[in-house]
Amino acid sequence: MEMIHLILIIFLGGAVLTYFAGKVNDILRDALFILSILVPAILFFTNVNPESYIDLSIAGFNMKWGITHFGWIFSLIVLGLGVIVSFYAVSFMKGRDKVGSFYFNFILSIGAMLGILLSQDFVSFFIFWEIMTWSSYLMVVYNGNQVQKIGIKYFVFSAVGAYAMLMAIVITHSITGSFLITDLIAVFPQLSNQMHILIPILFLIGFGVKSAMMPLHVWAPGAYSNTPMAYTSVFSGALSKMGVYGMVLIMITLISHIPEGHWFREVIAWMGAFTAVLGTLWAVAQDDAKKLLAYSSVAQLGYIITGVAIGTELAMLSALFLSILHALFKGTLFMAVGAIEKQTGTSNFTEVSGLIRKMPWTFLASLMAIIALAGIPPLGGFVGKWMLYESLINSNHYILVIMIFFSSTAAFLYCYKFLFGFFLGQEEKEWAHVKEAPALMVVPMIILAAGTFILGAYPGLILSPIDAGMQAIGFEATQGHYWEMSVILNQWGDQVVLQPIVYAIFAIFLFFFLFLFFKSRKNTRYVTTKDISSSGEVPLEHENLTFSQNFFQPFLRAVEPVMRRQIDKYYNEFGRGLEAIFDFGRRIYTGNGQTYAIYVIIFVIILLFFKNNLFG
Amino acid sequence: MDNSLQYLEIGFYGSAIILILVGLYGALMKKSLIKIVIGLSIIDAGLHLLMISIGYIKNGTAPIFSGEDFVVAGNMVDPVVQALVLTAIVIGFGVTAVALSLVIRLYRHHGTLKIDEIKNLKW
Amino acid sequence: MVGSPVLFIAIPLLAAFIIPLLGMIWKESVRILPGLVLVYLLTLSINLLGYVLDNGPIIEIIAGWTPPWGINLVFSAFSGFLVTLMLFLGLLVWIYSYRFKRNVDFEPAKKYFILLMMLITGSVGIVLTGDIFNQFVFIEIVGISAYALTAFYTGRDSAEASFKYLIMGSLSAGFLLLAIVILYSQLGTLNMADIARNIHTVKPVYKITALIFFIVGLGIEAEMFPLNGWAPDVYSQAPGPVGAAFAGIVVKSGVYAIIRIVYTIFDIEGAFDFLVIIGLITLLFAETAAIKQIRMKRMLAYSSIGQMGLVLVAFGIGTEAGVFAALFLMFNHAIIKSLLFYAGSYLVFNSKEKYINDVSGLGKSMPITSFLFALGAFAIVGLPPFAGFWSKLYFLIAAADSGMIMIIALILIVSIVEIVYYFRVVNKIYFSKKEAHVVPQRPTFNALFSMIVLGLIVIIIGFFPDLITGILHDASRDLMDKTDYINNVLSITH
Amino acid sequence: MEPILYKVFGAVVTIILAFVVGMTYMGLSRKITARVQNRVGPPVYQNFLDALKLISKKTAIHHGIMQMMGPAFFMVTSIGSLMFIPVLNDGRFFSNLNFEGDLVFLLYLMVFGPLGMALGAGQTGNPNSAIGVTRGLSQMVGFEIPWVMALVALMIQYDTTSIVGLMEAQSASGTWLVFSSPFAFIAAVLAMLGMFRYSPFDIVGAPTELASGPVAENGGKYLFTMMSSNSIFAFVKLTLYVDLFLGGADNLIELLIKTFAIYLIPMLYGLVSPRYRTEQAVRYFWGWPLFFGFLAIMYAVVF
Amino acid sequence: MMNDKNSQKIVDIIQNYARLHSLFVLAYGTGCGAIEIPPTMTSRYDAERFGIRGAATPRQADVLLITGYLTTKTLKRVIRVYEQMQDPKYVIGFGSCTINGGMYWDSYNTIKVLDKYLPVDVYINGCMPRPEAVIAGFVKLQSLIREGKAEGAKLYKDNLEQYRENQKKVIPNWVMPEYNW
Repeated sequence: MEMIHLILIIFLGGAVLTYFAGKVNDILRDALFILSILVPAILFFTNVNPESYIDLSIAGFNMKWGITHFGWIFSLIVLGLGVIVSFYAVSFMKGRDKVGSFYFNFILSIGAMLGILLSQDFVSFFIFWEIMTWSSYLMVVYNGNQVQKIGIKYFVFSAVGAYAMLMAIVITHSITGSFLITDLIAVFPQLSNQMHILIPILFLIGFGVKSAMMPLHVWAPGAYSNTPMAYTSVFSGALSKMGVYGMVLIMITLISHIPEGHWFREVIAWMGAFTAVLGTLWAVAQDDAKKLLAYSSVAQLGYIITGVAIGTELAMLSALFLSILHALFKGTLFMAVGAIEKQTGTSNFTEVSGLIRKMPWTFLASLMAIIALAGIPPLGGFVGKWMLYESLINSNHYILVIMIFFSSTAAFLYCYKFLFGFFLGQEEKEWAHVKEAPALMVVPMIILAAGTFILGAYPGLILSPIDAGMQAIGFEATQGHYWEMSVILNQWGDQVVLQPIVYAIFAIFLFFFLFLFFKSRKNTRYVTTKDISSSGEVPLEHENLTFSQNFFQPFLRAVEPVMRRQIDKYYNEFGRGLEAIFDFGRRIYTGNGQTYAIYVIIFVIILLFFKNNLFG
Repeated sequence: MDNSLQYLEIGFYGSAIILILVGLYGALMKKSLIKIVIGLSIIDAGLHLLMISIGYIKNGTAPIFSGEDFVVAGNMVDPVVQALVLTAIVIGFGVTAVALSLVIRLYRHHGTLKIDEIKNLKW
Repeated sequence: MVGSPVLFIAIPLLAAFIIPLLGMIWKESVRILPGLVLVYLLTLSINLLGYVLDNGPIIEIIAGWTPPWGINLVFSAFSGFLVTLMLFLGLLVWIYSYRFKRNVDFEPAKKYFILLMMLITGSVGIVLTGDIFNQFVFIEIVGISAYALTAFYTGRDSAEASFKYLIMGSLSAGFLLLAIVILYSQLGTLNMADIARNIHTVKPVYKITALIFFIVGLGIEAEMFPLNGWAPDVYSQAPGPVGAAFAGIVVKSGVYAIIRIVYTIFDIEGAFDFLVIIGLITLLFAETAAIKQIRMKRMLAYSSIGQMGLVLVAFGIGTEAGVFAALFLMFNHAIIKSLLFYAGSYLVFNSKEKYINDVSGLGKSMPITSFLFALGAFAIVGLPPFAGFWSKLYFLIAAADSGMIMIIALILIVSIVEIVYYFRVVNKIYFSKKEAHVVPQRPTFNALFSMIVLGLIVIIIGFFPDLITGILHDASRDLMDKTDYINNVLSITH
Repeated sequence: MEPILYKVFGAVVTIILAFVVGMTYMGLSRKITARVQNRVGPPVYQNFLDALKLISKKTAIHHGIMQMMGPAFFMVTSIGSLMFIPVLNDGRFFSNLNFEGDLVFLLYLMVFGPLGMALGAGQTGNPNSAIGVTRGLSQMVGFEIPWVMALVALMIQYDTTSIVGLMEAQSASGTWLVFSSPFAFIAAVLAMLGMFRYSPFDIVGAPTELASGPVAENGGKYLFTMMSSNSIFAFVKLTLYVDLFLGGADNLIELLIKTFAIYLIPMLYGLVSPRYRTEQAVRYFWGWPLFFGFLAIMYAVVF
Repeated sequence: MMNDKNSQKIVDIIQNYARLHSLFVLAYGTGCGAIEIPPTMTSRYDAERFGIRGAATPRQADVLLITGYLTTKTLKRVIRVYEQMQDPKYVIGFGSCTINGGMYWDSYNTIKVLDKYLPVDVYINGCMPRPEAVIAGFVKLQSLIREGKAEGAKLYKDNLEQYRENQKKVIPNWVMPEYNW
């Protein structure tokens, strides 16, 4: 048996077995759950060689499975994040009901994502895509609140995307007679103009939905925030990257071969930038951490999409680097929110505050992730952002630079809100009992957060596989010095040397911190956050002095004209209008048997009347 | 062609069509269930008449072979349509019977025979 | 060759008459006998199908009259496949309704099984016969037994539904008769093959008028818009298994009849386009009506109508790939819709109004039924790795190869509507609070068995579609080859 | 490659220079403000006294670890960004790390400080601090945009993102960027008004309304660290402006003159301005400064 | 080294020099005296030339300026503010009311002698004291600091129980964190 088959079968069988093991024994179930992600991951990284394929045929469709160097980058995200989060999930799900179905969907979606990366033909690509979609859908509705709204919205948008993709696939097949991705890429330049536009647009819709691109993003906030946080890490970190993967693989390779490609790139890049800006603004306005992170994910994917669309070497490097990094820090943050929610029972900033002393490790992980998210050196986020800016400037997209920078700056607002809302501020008595999350939850967070740090100092670790992957999809090999040292360089030869920066900054930082801390520890004591200067008043225990309502109200007032127009509303109106039309349409079934009989006669008369048009 | 026979033929077809139209009127316009059933039966009757008329040949003999009386095949009326009509009549009878039993059920259930008032199931 | 196609008609018809007699002796026999009959017929049809696939179609002549004069039965790959499918579904209906409720009285059971046998007789007859008037007779048999089965429960509005069905059915029967008369008056024959051979000699006016009357006459059974007003009422009022039988058996025979008429008998190209158009309209109206339904079975009914519209579109493509896709769609629809009806009827079993809301939160108390319903929902909207996906894919490929891009887009949009209403129900089942007044009804063992069989088929075909594609290819090739059909039938001598 | 000790020594001298200059400028600003208000004002070295006092004051309490880390973050940022700024043209002694970073890097490094301060302020639990922080961050989003636009315009004009590169370009062409791309300068200067947080953009730490905002809970060493970081940071910003727009400085005297000239702009503007509310401030930055920013970019693209 | 007396003395001198030239004043505007603070700080009298400037919060302040009478109600806040200030810290009693109650000598809800409750380093008498007097008071405080005699905070720490006793006499609902610098 081929290793790829084995891996996929372990995923599938593991999912089913884990589900049924839950009926027998909880520990067995947990162990099976971790194993059925861990084992395939190990098998995959040890035994599957990139660029070696197997052919098989199902139902008359020729399929080709195997991983490209390019897909390998994403498999790193999927499996890496999957394995780490699976440990977290065991602890997160302890004591909840329907754990079995959670594990089932978890394993299945990880397997499906790997399947997407493995499939080199459209049929299996689509199959895995849909499995991924419905398994993640079942996660979205897992909690059972607002399923009819959020769940259906997610699935409808996913279906729109998937069907657009399916349409492109069948059109492709009708033209090329083949489902292999390489065949489409080979044939594409010779197609008609109409197809040059139609096929990329359809694929764009398909992948744009999953990667939450601007007009198609409305499902994301609800879906991300409604999913159990253990899965949202994967959802936002890995699953949305499948859209990016597809976009790079198909969009960029396709449209780089056609004359109209330039315009496509522009449009997508602009959409990505708008996604980033609006996503950020909306994130700033949220009071719920899950929603905030969800919008933030939308915005971050906006950067990635922009990078992908620009499509120069550096831009692509940055997009892929950011993809990996986004998986790291957003995984951490969602896990942190999950830990907080598990410990306190809420994820709302207006309710929780001052957890820093209760959950210091969670705070540390969040802090590092936030710094990475904000793109502040020395953590990895900066490297990605830097490459993005450089590539945008080098490719003359000046306005996009401004937009991305704006969104990146405005991101500080919600970054601060996240840290302040949960960890800083008043320590209320209500949360005095809160304890640090179990080690099984904290350690994965710390591992991921440490990953952002390592990538900040040594981006070369990940940039070299990325470069190999990019060569696989037709980019030229980048010069070696991108990663030999941790120097990053733009096309003008301006450079940023990372290691000395990191060391220097940390040396200074440590010095000052130690200076302040040890110098004053002898005669410094901790006072509670009630002990503040508030006009001489002594705030009592029950008096809540936390500032968390209308947090960025002045800023939001300033950007109010932009925020007022919600795409969501238009979609809702559209949906409601459609349903009204549908409702009108079904009134044709009046319920009166005689009317139906009259329909028969009318039908006959119409047919007879138009018989020459119809049958002539 | 004999005039009277032509008129007869027109009479056959005409009355068949008139019957069908009358039946349609009854089935589509009348509000009473019973009348609708009657209308359907009249349509059936019209159709049967139409079929018979198609098989009719002037001066034809009955398509019956009995004993040694050998009849020229070309001169007998089409036996097939007659067989069809017989079958159709039987079927029509069955349908009418089911329809009438349903009417009884409907009347018991709804207390009315007006089809306008029997529309619990709609949309 | 192990048996004759005529047995498919004779045995169940006979069984229908024997059941009451046998019931006088041994009451349990009214339930067991149909099962035996169906098992026998199913094995027979599978055997015959195997034979047919190797050796070409079996033409059975009734009463020694050779075509074109006598009635003949044609058991080809196409019709044989459909017959096998119908009998299989019939068997499942029997298993399912063997003990639908925990205690069923003798009298209703007797009537029920008599009517079911007649229904299967008629449906199988429609598919097998090679004579248009014979087909008319079978349609009427199906009709009468269907009216009666619809009105089976006296407590509901079933008589109303049945009466609507009856009005439309009789009217359409009239048109069917007219169509037969027209053809007969022009060609003097009732044999399909003979008509097909000589149809080009008929004047277009007659030909087209006859086709129209055929379409109207058969469209009722095939749930074609706007002739499908009866369907939602009937599905919602008939007993659960009967709904499944309608969707799986009756409608299939109706579609078969139309397809036979369009593909084999007539040579009018416009009919294919007409099928596409009318299929699309059917699909559109049905799916959009389904989304606003508040009653479970009406929703399933509209969905069923929509699926038949899709099948008609697939047949309207007119290529072999299209026929293949259509057959696959029919197969999947039969399997999945039966599963949905089976599971759905138990979900709303104790609810008087059969509201969709009443299924809320039943995922806990009825885990297997709920799971199977969800499975069916996932499959019918075409999610891989379930059976429905492959048929949809084949259909889209066939349509795309014929250049119907806008139609693909339309159908995919409608599919999204379908997703919405099915997923709403699934969400309700699993993720909503239980309605206080609903008493969950655990399915009986036999019902569960039939559901699980269907569920397994859905999954197995989803993973291994190759199991079914071979025979579908043969069947579609068989339907496409018109001259072969004519030659096969007309070359028969004693 | 110079020996590492030479580098370290240079860095220490740079830091001390920045501290002294920054503190002196702040003292000067107090003096000038006093003179403008027809007062005598404190001595120029007043800020050093303040700093000395603050460091000698007891810091007996803390509200948690972030309160200590916040000022430390700020200091790291100030010193860190100082390291990447070329203080003098061709000044090897002051060169530090400035060949190893670029403008984008600096931009991001420079926002780390406010964020760190904000975290420190958040830990104290004083609602006034948090309110001040939200105002500050909002304003930051406001002024960063024209500032970045100005920088992008410069980058386009000379095809480099390196500060050293820009300085070399200026000395090669012989004209300062303030003349060769005036709109960028205008946009940058308008952004600078917000950056220095003088009036009218001083609502962040409104003393009576917010009890001095983010620093409300910080006295003693915390305040000292912030104050000194602030003065170093001021020096960083001024030097950056000088490097970018005024062709850098060849010696320290020139540096002092140029930086002070730049420093006068926000200070004097502040003296005659009332205070903006936050949203007014944000909208202010998205008005004319943004317009000039666009103009600058267009100018850079066209020429 | 640091324990060496001489070097400690030098450090003290430097520190005291810095302290006395950099007085951050928290003006607790309790009474009518607050009206005299603005002229003191602004152009006419310009206290900033002595390094005196306002502080917004007690955490940053060196001098607590009690401007006028203190009611029993505000006393608690004033004590709280004083206790929140960091060492070294000084109190200036401003106006007659802080000395002996002034014109409120027989008021039922005004405290008469501030020194009973907080250790006052410098009194400025007058009703109202003019800005010149205020500045004179500050200069006095500066000279006290220079001489190392402004030891109010130490006094307060040493005699905390006595002060507490006095404070609790006038403040019935005593809810206050412990003072343990």
